[in-house]
Parts: sequence; structure tokens; C-alpha cells
Amino acid sequence: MADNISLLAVFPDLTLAADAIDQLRSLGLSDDHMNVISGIPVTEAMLGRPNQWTNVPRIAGGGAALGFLAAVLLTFVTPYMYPQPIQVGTQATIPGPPTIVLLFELTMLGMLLSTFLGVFLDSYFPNYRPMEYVKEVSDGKIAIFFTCPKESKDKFTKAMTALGAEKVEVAEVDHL
Amino acid sequence: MSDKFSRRDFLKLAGVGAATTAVLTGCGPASRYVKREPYLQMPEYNYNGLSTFYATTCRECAAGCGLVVRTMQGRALKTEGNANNPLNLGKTCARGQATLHGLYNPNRVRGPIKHSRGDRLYETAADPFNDDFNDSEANMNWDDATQAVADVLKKYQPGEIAFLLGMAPDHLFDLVADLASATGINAPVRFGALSMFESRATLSQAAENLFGESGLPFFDVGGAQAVFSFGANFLETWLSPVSYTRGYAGLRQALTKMRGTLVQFESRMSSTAGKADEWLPIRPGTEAMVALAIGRLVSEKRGGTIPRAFADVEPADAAAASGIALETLEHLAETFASSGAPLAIPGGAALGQSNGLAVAEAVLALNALADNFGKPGGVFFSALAPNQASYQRPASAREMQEFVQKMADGKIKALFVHGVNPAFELPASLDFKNALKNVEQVISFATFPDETAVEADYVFPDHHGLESWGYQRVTTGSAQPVLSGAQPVVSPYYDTRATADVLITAAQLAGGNFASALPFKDEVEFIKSKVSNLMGEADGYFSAPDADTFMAYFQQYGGWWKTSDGRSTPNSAEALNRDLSGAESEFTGAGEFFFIPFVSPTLAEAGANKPWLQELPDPTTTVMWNTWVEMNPATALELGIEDDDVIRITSDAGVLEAPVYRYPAIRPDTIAMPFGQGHTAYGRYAENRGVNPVDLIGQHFNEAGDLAFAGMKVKIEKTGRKQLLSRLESIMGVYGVGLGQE
Amino acid sequence: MIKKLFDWLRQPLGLIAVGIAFLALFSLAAYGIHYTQQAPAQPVQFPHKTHVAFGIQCLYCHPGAARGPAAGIPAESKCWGCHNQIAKTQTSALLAPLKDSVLSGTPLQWVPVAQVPDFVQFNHRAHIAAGQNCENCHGDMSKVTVAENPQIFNMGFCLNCHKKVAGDDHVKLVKLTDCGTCHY
Amino acid sequence: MTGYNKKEEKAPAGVHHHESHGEEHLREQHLMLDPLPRGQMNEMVMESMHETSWKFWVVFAILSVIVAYGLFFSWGKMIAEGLGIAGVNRPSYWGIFLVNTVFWIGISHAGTFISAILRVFRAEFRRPFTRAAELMTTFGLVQAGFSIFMHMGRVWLFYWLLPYPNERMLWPNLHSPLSWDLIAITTYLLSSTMYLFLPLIPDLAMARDRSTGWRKTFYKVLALGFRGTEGEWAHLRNAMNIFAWAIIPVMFSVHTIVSWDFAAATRPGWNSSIFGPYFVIGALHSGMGAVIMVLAVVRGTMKNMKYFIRPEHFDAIGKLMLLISMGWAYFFFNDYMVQWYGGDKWTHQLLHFHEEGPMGWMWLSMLVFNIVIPWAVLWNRKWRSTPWIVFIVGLLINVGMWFERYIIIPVSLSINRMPFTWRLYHPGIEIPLGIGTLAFFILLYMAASRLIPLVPVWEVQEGQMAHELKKFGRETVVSVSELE
Amino acid sequence: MIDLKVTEIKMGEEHVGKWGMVIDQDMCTGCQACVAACAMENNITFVGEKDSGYGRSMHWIRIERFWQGEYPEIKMTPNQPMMCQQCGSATCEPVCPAFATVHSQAEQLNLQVYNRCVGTRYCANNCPYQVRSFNWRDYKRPEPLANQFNPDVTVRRRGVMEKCTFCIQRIHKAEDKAKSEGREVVDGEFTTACAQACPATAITFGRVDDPESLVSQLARRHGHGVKHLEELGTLPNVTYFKGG
Repeated sequence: MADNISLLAVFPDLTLAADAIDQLRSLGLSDDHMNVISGIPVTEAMLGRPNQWTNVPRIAGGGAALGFLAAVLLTFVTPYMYPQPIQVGTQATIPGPPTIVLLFELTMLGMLLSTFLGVFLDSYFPNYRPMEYVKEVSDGKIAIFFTCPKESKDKFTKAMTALGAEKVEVAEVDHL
Repeated sequence: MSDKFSRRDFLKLAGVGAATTAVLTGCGPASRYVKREPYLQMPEYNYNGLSTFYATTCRECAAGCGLVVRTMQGRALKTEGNANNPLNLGKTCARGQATLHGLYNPNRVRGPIKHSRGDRLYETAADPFNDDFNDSEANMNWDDATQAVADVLKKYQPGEIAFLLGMAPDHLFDLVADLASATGINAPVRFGALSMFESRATLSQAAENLFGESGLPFFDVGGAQAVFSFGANFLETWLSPVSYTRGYAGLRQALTKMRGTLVQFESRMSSTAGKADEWLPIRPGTEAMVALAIGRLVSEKRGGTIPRAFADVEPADAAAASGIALETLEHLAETFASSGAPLAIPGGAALGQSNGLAVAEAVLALNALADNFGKPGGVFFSALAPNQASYQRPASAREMQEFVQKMADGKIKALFVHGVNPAFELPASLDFKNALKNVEQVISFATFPDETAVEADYVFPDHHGLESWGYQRVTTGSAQPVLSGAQPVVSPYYDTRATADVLITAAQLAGGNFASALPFKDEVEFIKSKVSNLMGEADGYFSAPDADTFMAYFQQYGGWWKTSDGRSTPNSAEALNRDLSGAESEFTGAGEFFFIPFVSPTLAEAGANKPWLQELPDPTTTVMWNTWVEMNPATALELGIEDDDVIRITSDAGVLEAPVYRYPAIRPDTIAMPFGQGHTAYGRYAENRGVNPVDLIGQHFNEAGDLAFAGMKVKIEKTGRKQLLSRLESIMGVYGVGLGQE
Repeated sequence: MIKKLFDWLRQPLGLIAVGIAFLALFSLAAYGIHYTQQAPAQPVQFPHKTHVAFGIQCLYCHPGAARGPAAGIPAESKCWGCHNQIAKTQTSALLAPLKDSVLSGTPLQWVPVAQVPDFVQFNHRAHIAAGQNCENCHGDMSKVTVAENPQIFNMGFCLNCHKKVAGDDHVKLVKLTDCGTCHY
Repeated sequence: MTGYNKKEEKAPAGVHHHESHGEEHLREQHLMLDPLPRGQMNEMVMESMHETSWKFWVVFAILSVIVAYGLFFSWGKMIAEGLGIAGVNRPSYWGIFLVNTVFWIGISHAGTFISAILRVFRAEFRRPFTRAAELMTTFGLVQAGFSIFMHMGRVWLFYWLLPYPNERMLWPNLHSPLSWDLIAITTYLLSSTMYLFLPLIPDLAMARDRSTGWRKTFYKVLALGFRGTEGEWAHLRNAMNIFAWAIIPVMFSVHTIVSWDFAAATRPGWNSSIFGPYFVIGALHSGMGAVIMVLAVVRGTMKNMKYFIRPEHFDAIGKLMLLISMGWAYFFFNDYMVQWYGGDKWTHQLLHFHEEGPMGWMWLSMLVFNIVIPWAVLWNRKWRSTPWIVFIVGLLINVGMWFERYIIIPVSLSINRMPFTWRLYHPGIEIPLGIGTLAFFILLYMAASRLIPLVPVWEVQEGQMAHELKKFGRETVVSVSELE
Repeated sequence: MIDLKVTEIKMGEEHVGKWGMVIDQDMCTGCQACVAACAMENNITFVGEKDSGYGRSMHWIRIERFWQGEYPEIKMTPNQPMMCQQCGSATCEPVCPAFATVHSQAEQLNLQVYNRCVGTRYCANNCPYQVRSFNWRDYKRPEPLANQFNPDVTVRRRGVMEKCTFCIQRIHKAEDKAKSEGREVVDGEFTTACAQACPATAITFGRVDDPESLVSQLARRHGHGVKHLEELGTLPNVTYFKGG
């Protein structure tokens, strides 16, 4: 697809952007070839886009499991690592209630840490490579970023402008 | 490029490197490498980390308890009681335990010093706990020091030379006594604040008056069933506290008999009174009357004629005067009469009054009534120590007054002081310090830089007790005659020298009579000469074929004692057939409060420089590190005085200021103060701490010549200042102060 | 000013300078660490291996190990017991400190190298009695001249051996792994 | 540039009557109904960070000196000399150090409460100040960490409390409430910091887009390359949802575990099962007080903040504070009641000591500050919408809550089962250290206010999108659409 | 493994530790010899006037006394030496996060491992007997006082908790000696520093699990000893007799 070109169409408003997406689809672009960049969270449903695949809940679940495992290791294994389990008061080597406290805390820690990490993994953060971006996005504009064959650049530009795009330009990679 | 990297930068870099190295070194094993210096000829037992134990004698008071000191690699680590010594049977008191803080005290006299009188012997500092302050260095050598002593001996007439020694009857006393008898110098005077507060002269005088024989009475508390103590604080510092405490344990608990009763007549609750089943806050001065009244009531209960001793007293009068209800007296008499082994003990503040002798006689008469002489639980004459011919008591306060007068009059031109600190211990009214100015040469043998050493021309420090040889006669406390032996448990830490050695050498240098009086090579030879004659005595704990072996055993066992009872029974035949006076004592001074100084049970007279003794809470008040005034809370309320308020106490002899401890167990008309603090020298832990109650005591004596230290009335007034007393106890938890209104 | 410095540092020479400075610091630190691990200087370059080769038992010179907590450094009287009969003592330069020390009566200042950390109470006797050999902890002295510390005596080192020695004996394990056995 | 300045001139819109329910009035009152163009809002937030008066730097400098001396120098001195220079003694082994620890952890609870619980329950008024509150959480926990490490006798060995493999095979003692504490506080600090950071990313991207120089670098690094693609938003939304739910139990557990440090001990007055919820509500009490103080200060001192933080917010938090104060009173009474009724003699002694002992004034002020004053003031909408009034109430609540912890820790420690050891506690170097932590908290907050967009612009914007006015007959009402 | 149960306390059944003490308060005269002996044996530091009055004294053993009644009918309560009770179920132990105070299973003592202590002071808060002392500072013991230190006992630094150990160094020494002689430790072969010093023999130390030991005999003879705060379930190993 060396003869493809990336275009950025900037829309002032949500409805226009949704219309533009429909238009792009009707012009033969699949959803895979477009992306929306926005300064406020715009849900997929608003734009009529397919649901984004996210791994965050799965990673969080995995983290919780890992945290739980760490807690199990800490509570059930480490007391037996000293040659003779150390006795404190007359409490059992593995005390009941405190174990529950630790299982809970470490599970939560694992889950939250991995949720955070999940965002990084899923979004490829931190990412300081040059990317396609227009600064107007953070002023509330909605940008649609799509790839189309080079030869139909004008067609797409016209279509977008007709729908109210403030500007349509060849997406340039930029140091953010 | 190179010019940009300047030398200064390089230094900086090197500095960082050095700092890094230093930090790393601090963390590595090298930081803990220490050099060790084995002796050239070190016995093997000394380098395997095992301890060596040496038997010796405790020098903290004159009782003469045996110690076993644990040492390791030349350092004394712990004192423990010598279980063989019949006096203390392996036990010690707190002062015996803390004797190591004397041995390793940061302020000791480190070598012979010549200095001008009044000069300090160590630097002073604002904060004794965090600033270093060092002792003055020795400024002469021992040859010169010995020569100086010899010069003094030669320079003055024998009659102008006097020795003032500690109250313990030890080898040094024997040596000086021998020297005195051979050369005509003044016989050595033994004195100590404890003997003053114990009224030893009164006790032996009363015994002589009643039994026709002088001696120090021994009270068998352990064997008794009912003990009536008239002021005797025998669980604290009185005579031989360890052995009397053992007696107390026997009183309370013996397998063969019932738990004995202890009744204490005392105007303030001492820690002895605190252990009593009944404490009777008697009005000071009425002890004799009460003792006689009890005697009379007991005789009345028994029927028959009332002995002459008790004939003149009227129990109702005694009750009225003493503040003890007549019923109580009767019930006490009943207790005394019905007890299988009653015992009455006179002592403490009861004897330190103008009628002290009468008190002692009256209380001894009670014993005569109980007919307990020579019986278990009764009264004996203390066993004389093995090489002792008769009881020699320390000087009484009146004798000290005469001594000080001689000094003031210039009759004593050279004074040697050892083992006693008269500038601190004698009542200020005797004006020892001024009298000292009229003495041409004062030589102190003090181990510590005490007040007397400061006033001396020379300080020729003796070893600490644990570094020195010697023996000490046990005057009382044990049924068996005991001679406690002392030997060095460690080599001297500083450039000190045994006073006996100094005197022997000086005597040789002085020549003439002096040389022939002390024909010994050294101290050890002198001790051997005194001890080896015990070799053949019967009933010895050990005997030996020759003197050297005997001396070896003497060191090993920590002395020599007989296995048989050496106490004698007083002749009580005429004791009850004398007229005894029950008159109240007379009080001097214009104030409204009776003033009772008492010896601090933890510090006694010489404990103030030992930090752990300072840190020990007083058994009754739990105060640490300071002097307090005990006052009844009701009195305090009346006067608007609170805890820690500093009050000014004025007697006819002096003025003192000290903070108040509201003590619930003291008579409302009495205040009391511990003796032991108030040093102006004596090392960083003692100096400038608290006040010395002897500053309030005037020159008043009882008939036996003992100080009437409790025979004063004082005035008090508020100063408006506060000084927080350090207490171990919680003032909230124990007294409910500061918990909120109940 | 600072900007200039930064600019200078960015050019090749500057980078080399930074590298050199870093290396210098690193080697100083490395030297520091190395230095702390060295056995300290001893007054006599005592050849342990020579003495072991003569068949002298450890306990001959360090008898405390069998009797008490400390093995002890022998007194010079012990050294002299043999050495005054050895002709070489009079001539050898290496032995001069010993000779001087004995003749002048000034003790040698040894520096013990085998040290347990603070807070630990160690007793040689119990270990010898339990059949441990000196070399288990101190290494093979027949290969060493001046004594150095071959082991870092830390808790893991002690504990490993205690665990091994106790084996399946529960009572022994309890005793040997009890905190109070060494720390008080 | 800002279009909001003219509105500032108007009197604070607090009171409104039925007849004034006009559209204009509603817009004035509610931030959510008063949208500005996004660009303008961005500009306003950026300005609030950039425009700094000399007064700011004077305060900043003074606080820095206080922190340098009160916190770091004093702490260093204490490490070098030992805890002897503090006032702790037998039996008050824990002093103001633990009081401050509990206090700061309490403060930190407000942030989570506002940004998590209110987010979960979709309380729209939260939007402009979630970040301001979350910053308090993180910075408060930092101070709590300082306080707890200060109190350790050998703080240089703190790592012995962490589970790490070691040749001794010795791990931390998990029987100890302090171990749970350490793990729980660590969990909470990490998760609240992450929870602060996630919603911050879009705002950092915004700041990146409109700054230059070092600030640009700073924001660029922190924004992690966020563009706002659908995927990024989806991941972020997902994560924030998980966080909002999961951090709530963590928050409750943290203060409960802190309370167990006391409740698990066999001490009269401490061994109480109500301590968990009592501490949690106490934490919220002081936390809300702190939030309202911070908001009042931010509104009063920072540029453009009068647009974002309005009386409606004080009103809403005021209502919450009143509710929490009632809850606190309920738990306090509960605890007091059972101790009073069924306590042993030591507990009774302790209660007596609290009320009539030397610190009785503190006990009484605690009740006045925590119950009487909030109840007396906050019922009135006009009063609770007035920033300076709620500032004072918040301040008093914080003083009262600090007193509460002081009474629970050193005052209660004075009384135990061994009357021979009872002793009062007199703080020493704890005072500069405590002031140091307070100054450090303010300092961090001040620094953050110049570096971090204090208002989550995208959240506000999202809210404004969702709000609209709807007419039912004659009445205009606010209607909120559920966007998420 | 995991245990959700609370320790069972069987009423009427006495807990038996290993080492124990019997203290006869009737005999105790409050003379402080035990306190001094303990300080000398265990390298306990003194803290000076200000700190000691502020509840920072380091005494491992303290003698408590209270008052009963009003003057003149006032009585001093029997002196009560208070030291670590070496609880069988010590409340101080579980709360230490670093395992610095643990139960010795070999000696049935309550150990304080100084080098493990980080100074959270939770143990001291949770000790119902308030017998733990904390090193608030590096208290100075100027030269040459340090010569007296007992090499068998660690010298503690600032920031470390300490308490009575029942003279565990003496226990170890006696056990080591007995072992080297191939025998068991004999009752009375050694004793703690406090018991050794006590002139009134108010303190007796020995094996409480040996019915023939002196402590067990004394406990039997006196019949009704008191264990302080026993109701808390701490299973203390020091028995007090009020006597009188």
C-alpha cells in the first residue's frame, strides 16, 4: 500500500464527525482505516464506531491473580522459610484474620498496579515517537484520521469539506 | 582540556573519593578491627573468654561484707556476694553492686598531686552528662610523694601529727595505730557520717551503763517473734544492713516458726517502717518514755513487782506525750508480752536526740524485761573479730568536735586524711574547713576528688577498694567472728598507690622510731604479719600448715572466720534495777517543725558519685538524683505548698533550700531530709546536686557524745521557686495527682 | 555560564572528561570496597601454614576454643617456648618483631580478623564440642600465611550450618535456630 | 483573554428563591450549565498555572525554610541524637508522630472519597475539583509516611519491615498490625498516585500542546505521548472505572488497618471493635474539612478559579460534611457508650482522665469542633456556600480531629494497667517536625498548583456536554444525560 | 497451618513455662539491690536526672509501692518488684513487625533481639506490665565506666527496645557448663543477678516445670500466689506472694 496517503480531517463537532465517518464508510473505507482523535472522551457509540478492544480488564485480572499469589507466598510460605517457624505469643504460625487482611491488600495492589500498567501496555505508553496529531484536538475539535489511496485524495478531501471539516490535510508526523 | 580540569577540581574529586572510602570503610569489617595486646606472660585462663572470680571485701560501708568479683581479661565486671562469708552469705546491697562505678568512675584522682588548697581537682562543665571533663593530671611522682610524707613525719613533733581515717576497722587503722603507739603521734581517729547517724557511741555507752560492759549490741532479728524497733532503720544503712535484712527475712519467714511481727516507732516512715506491721508515728523525743511505758504495761500484765526501771513512768502520760493512744500502747504491750521471742531495738533518729542515751537504755531495759539476752531472737554483744581484743568504736561527734577544735587551735600541724570526707560529712557548724586552715600540712589519701581532698595540700590517692590489699574486721552482723580479707581483683587503673605502702616507705625514709615501727617491706607483708597469727586458732573456717598457704587461702576465701558463735551474752542482772529517765528530749531552735535528717538508703555517705546509685529510686519516695524534703500533705495543704515547691529551712545552725515531696507517712509536725547529696566536689555525678542536711545541724550532742542530729526544730518558708524532682513512681498513679478531680 | 559548561560537556572531549571523572570515582569506590575487605596489617607476618606443616594443632596455640567462648591469641611466652630453641629466631628478619617484643617486654599488637557481627554471642567451646573443626569456619590454615577472614560470619552462614547439624532432630533444631541462642 | 472576568464582578450567587429560577440564574449557579469554548477553558487553566504573584514566592520561600528546618534538619538531628529530643516516654511510647500519621492518612481519604465514591455514584458536582482532592491524597500520604518513619527508633533499618528475600530467611512478621499497615499504606499511596495520574494524562497532553520551553519538556514527558485516539480513551476509561471501584475498599481498609494498630492492642480504651468505622468516618471528617479549606484557598488565590469552583460546590461539600459530622458523632457516642458501660476499671479511669484530666480541655474542644460547630453552621445553605465560613469550619474540624487522635494516642497511653508508670506526655521536637510536615504538604501543593492543571478540563467539558436545561411546563430544570 | 481459632484457655489448667520466678513481697524491703545488680549485670545505662524523672529510666526491674489509708493509719503496700513476666502468651510479641521480640521455644522466654529492633515501640505499648524500656538516646558512659560492661550482654544503642531477659546469658552459661560436664543443669546452680543479690531472698528463680525445684516448692508451700494481670491470658511466669 505504498501509494496510500493519510489524511486528517478536523471537525468542530461530534455530529459532523459521526456523519463524516459514515461518509468515509460509504466511500469504501473500512473502520480499520480510520481513527478518531479527540480531546474529550467520545464513546464509540456516539460515532457509530465498533467497540475498541481493550486488554485493561484482563491485565487487571491477571495482576490481581499475581498479587494474590504474592500474598499467598508471603503469608503461607515465608513463615516456614526460617528453619523453625518463629513463635510470637501463642498465635499460630499462619494466623487466620491477618492472613485475610494481607490477601486482600496485596490482591488489590496487584490489580491496581496492573491496571495502571495495562493502560501503558495497551496504549503503547510512553510513546515519544513522532505521531500524527493536530493540536486543535485538545481545544475540543474532533479529528478523523484515515488512510486512503493516493489518487483519491481529492475525492476524500472534498467529501470531508462538504461535511463541514474545518480543514483536511495530509497528516504529518510531528514531534508531540 | 587539561587546564580546565583544575587542581581544585581534582582535590574536590579526591575528596569525594575519600569520603566514599570513609563511608564504605565505616560499613566494612575494617571499622571494627581493634588491636589486642596479650600480656607477655598471660595465664591461659585469661584469654579464653572465661571469667575469673576473686574474693575480696566491700569497702562501700564499714560492715565488711565479703564480695566475689567477676573479672575478665583484667577488668572487673560484676560484684557478687561471697557466699562463704558468714556476714552476708552471698548477698549484697545496692551499694555493693555499684562499687564498680567507683572503680571505673570517670572522676578519680589519677596520681599524686600537689596543689593549692581550694583548687579543683577536675575541670567542671555545664552538662555533666554530655561534656567531657577531665581530672587534673598528676604533677609529681610517687618517690617525691613518699618523700613529702616522710618530710612531714620528720618535721613535726609526734603530738602535732594526726590521722583521720574512715570508720572501718581495717588494716590501715592497725598500721597507723601501731605507728602511733611506737612513735607517739596522735592515735588515729576513725569517723564516718554513718557512725554519726547510727549513734554507735550511744549504743555502746548504754550497754556499758546497763550491763557494765562496753560492746556493740547485736540484735538477732531473725530469731525473734516480735520486733519493736525504736527508730532503728536496720533495713537501710544501720550497722550492717545486709545481715540485718537477712535477719528480717528470717523474722518474716522461717520454716520452723510463725511469721514474726515488726513494730516501728518512728516519726517518719522509713523503708524499714514501711515493712513494719505497725508503724507508730511517735512524737520525736518521747521514745524513752514510750519504751518505759510499754515495759511498765508488760510488767503489769505479768504481775508481780514492777521493776525499778519502769516504776516511774505513767503510761497515760506517755500516751499523751507521744501521740500514741493508750489502747495502742496496751495492745503493743500485749503483743510484746505474749510473744515467744520479743526483741526491742534502739537506733536511728531516736538516739540522735538530747536524751538518746536514755532511749537506748530504756529500750535495752525492755529486752531485759523480755529476758532475751543470749537467746535466739534476743540481744547479744557482737562477736569480736578474730584479731580484735576489745570493741573499738569510731569517734563520736563530740570527739570529732574536740578533734576539730585541736585543729583550729593549731595543736595539729599535720593531718593525714584517709577513707573519710569530713569536709562533707561533718556538720557545717563544726567548721571543719576553717579549722583546716590552721593545719600547716594536710595530706589527703582520697581515691576520689572529694571536698576534703580539694582542701588538702597534697592528694596521694589510694587505690580503689577493689584494687587494694587489706582486711577488715567485722564489728557486728555475724554470729561468728569474721575477718574479711581483701585483695586486688584488678590491677590499679591509675597511678595510685596503697596508703599503707606510702606510709611504710615514708616511715623508712623518716627513719628512727618511724622506721622501726613499721619494719615491713610492703603492705602485703604487714597484712601477713597481722593475719598469720590466726593460723593456729581453733574453729577456723580453714587452717594451713604454713603462713604462705594460709595467706593463699585467706585470699581465696576472702578472709578468715570462725565456725563457732563468737557472740557474748550481756550481763542483765542489774539492768532493770536502775532508775531510767523517761524525760522528753530537749529541742534546740525556734521553729515549729521537728527536723529529721536520715541517711539515704541508696547513696549513704559516699555513694553520690556512682551514677547508678544516683539513678536508683529511693525506696520510700522513689526520688532519684536529688535531695527532697518530706512533708505531710496535710501540713503542705495548710501552708499552701505543693510538690516540688522549693522551701527554705532555717535552723539555729544554717539555712537550706530544697524541694518538697508530699510524703503521706510523716508526722504533720515533722519534716525529714535524706543525707547523701549536696556535694561541691566529688566528681561529675555528685557535684552540685541536691543539698546536704548536715549544714542545718548545730553542735548538739546527747549524753554519750553522739550528735543530736534529730534534736532540732526548724522554721520553713516558701521561696516561690519550683524544682522538679525526678521520681520513678507516677505521681498520678500513686497519689492521684493530676488525674482530674475525683 | 552553566549553559557553556553543558555545551562543552557535550562535545567529544567533554564526554571523555566526564568518562574519566566517572571512571575515577568508580575506581575510588571500588578501591574503597576492596580496602575494607582486606585483612589489616599484623605486627608479625605470621605464617600459619608453616606452623600447621610442623603438625602443631590449632588448639595448642588457641586453647581457649576448647574451653571457653574465645579461642584467644597466645601470649608471647607461648611463642617463645619454642622459638627460643630455634636458631633462626635470632637471625630472621621476619621474626625480629617477636624477638624484640620478648626481649623488651612490649607486647605485640595483634589484630583479630575473625569477628562475628555485633549483637551476637558466640561460644567456641560449644562448637568444638559439637565436633566442628576449626577449618569449617576459619578455612584451611595450612594454605594461609597471615590470617585472614575467609568467611563473612553473617547469620545465613551460621544458620545454614545449624540447620544441617540439627537434621531431623526437632529438639536440636529448635535450640539451634532459637533467636535467643545467639542474640541476647 | 478570559471571558470570565466580567462574571467575577457579580455577587456570589448563593441564595436563590423559587421566583428566580430563571435560565440565566441557573447557568450562573452551575458550572455544568455554564459552558465555555474548550479553547478558552484550556487557556484559563494554563493561565492559572502561569500567573504567579510575588506573594506566592514569599510564602513559598517561608515554607521552604520551615520545611528545611522543621522537617529535614530536625529529623536529621533526631536521627543523630535519638528520640530523646522528642517528648515520647514511658508509657507514652507513641506521641505526636503517630497522631500526625493518623491525621495525614485521614486527610488523604478525602481525595479518594471525592474522586472515587462520587465518581461511582456520578455526583456531577465533583468534576472541577477531583484533582485538587486527589493531590491532597497523595501529598497527605507522603506526610503520613514521613511521620511514621520519624517515629521509628532506627529508621535507617526501615527496610527490615519490607518483604525481601534474604539469607537469614527472616521475613516481616505478618502477625503485626504494623506490617499490615505498611502494606496497606503502600498500596494506598501507589494506587492513589496512579489514580491521580491516569485522569491527568489528557490534561497533561493539553498542557503540552500549549506550552513552550522547559514546561513543554516537562509536560511532554509526563503526557507519555497521549493523543486522544479512541483506543487510548477506551483504555483510560476502562482503567479509571476499575480504579474508581477498587480503590474504595482499599481506602476503607487503610484507615481500618490504621485503627487496628490501636484496636488490636490489649490496652484499656483501645481494644474496641468500633474503632475501624470510627476511624474511617473520622478520616472523612478531617479530609472533607481539608478539601473545603483547599478549595476556598484555591478559589481565592488562583486566577480563573472562581469560574470553576463556585458556591454550589461549597454547598455540596458542606452537606457532605454535615452528614459525616453526624456519622462521626454517632460512632464516637457508640464507642464512648460501650466503654462507659462495660469497661473495666482501667477503661473507666481512662474515660475519666480524658474528660477531667489535664487534657480535658482538649476532649471538650474536640466535641465542640467536630460536632457542635459543624452542626450549628452547616445546616444553613447560605453559610455553607460562603467560602470563608466553611474554611473556618473546615479548619476547626481539622483541629478537632487532630485533638481526637491526640486523645486516642498520647493521652490514652498515659493511663495503663500499671499505675506506677502513669505519666503525662509533653511534646518536644515533635512540634517542629509536625509543623514541618504541614509546611511540606502546603509546599508540595503550591508547587503542584503551578505545574499540574488543577482542574480536570476534559472532565469538566465532559460534564458540560452532558448537562442541559429542559423545560417541564413553566419550570426549567437541569437534566443530565448519561454519556458513559 | 492456617488457624482461625483463638487460643484456647482451659480454665483451671495451669500453664507451665520453663523458667520462672517466685517473688515474696513480704520479704522484699525495697532496698534496690536487685535493681543495681541488674544494671551491673546487663549493662543497663543510667539516664540522668531529667530523663529519669520523665519516665525514661532504663530499669529492667523496678520496685513498686503504693499507699493504703490515710495518716496516721497509713501503710505502704508490700514492695512489688516488677520486671518482664516472661509471658507464655506475650502480647508484645505478635505486634513487632520485624520479629525483634519473639518467643524462645527452647527456653520458653520472651526474647528481645536487639539487632533486629527498628524501634517502633509497639511492643512496649502493648505490654500490660509496662516493663520495657527504650533507648531514647545514646546515653553517655564516659571512660572508663565502660570497662565494667559485661561482655556476655550486648550494649544497646539508641533506638532499641530492651527488657529483662531473666539473665539469659547466665542460663546459657549454666547450660553450656552442664553440657560440657555431661549433665543437666541443677536447680540452684545459677540464678539471675537480682535473685543473687537480694539480701532478703525475696526473689527465687528456677525451673517451674520441675516440681522439685525451689521455685515449685515455694509455690506449693505458699499456696496462693498471684500472677499479675493473669486475666488477660498472658500466662506470666512470675508468681507473687503478698504474704503478711
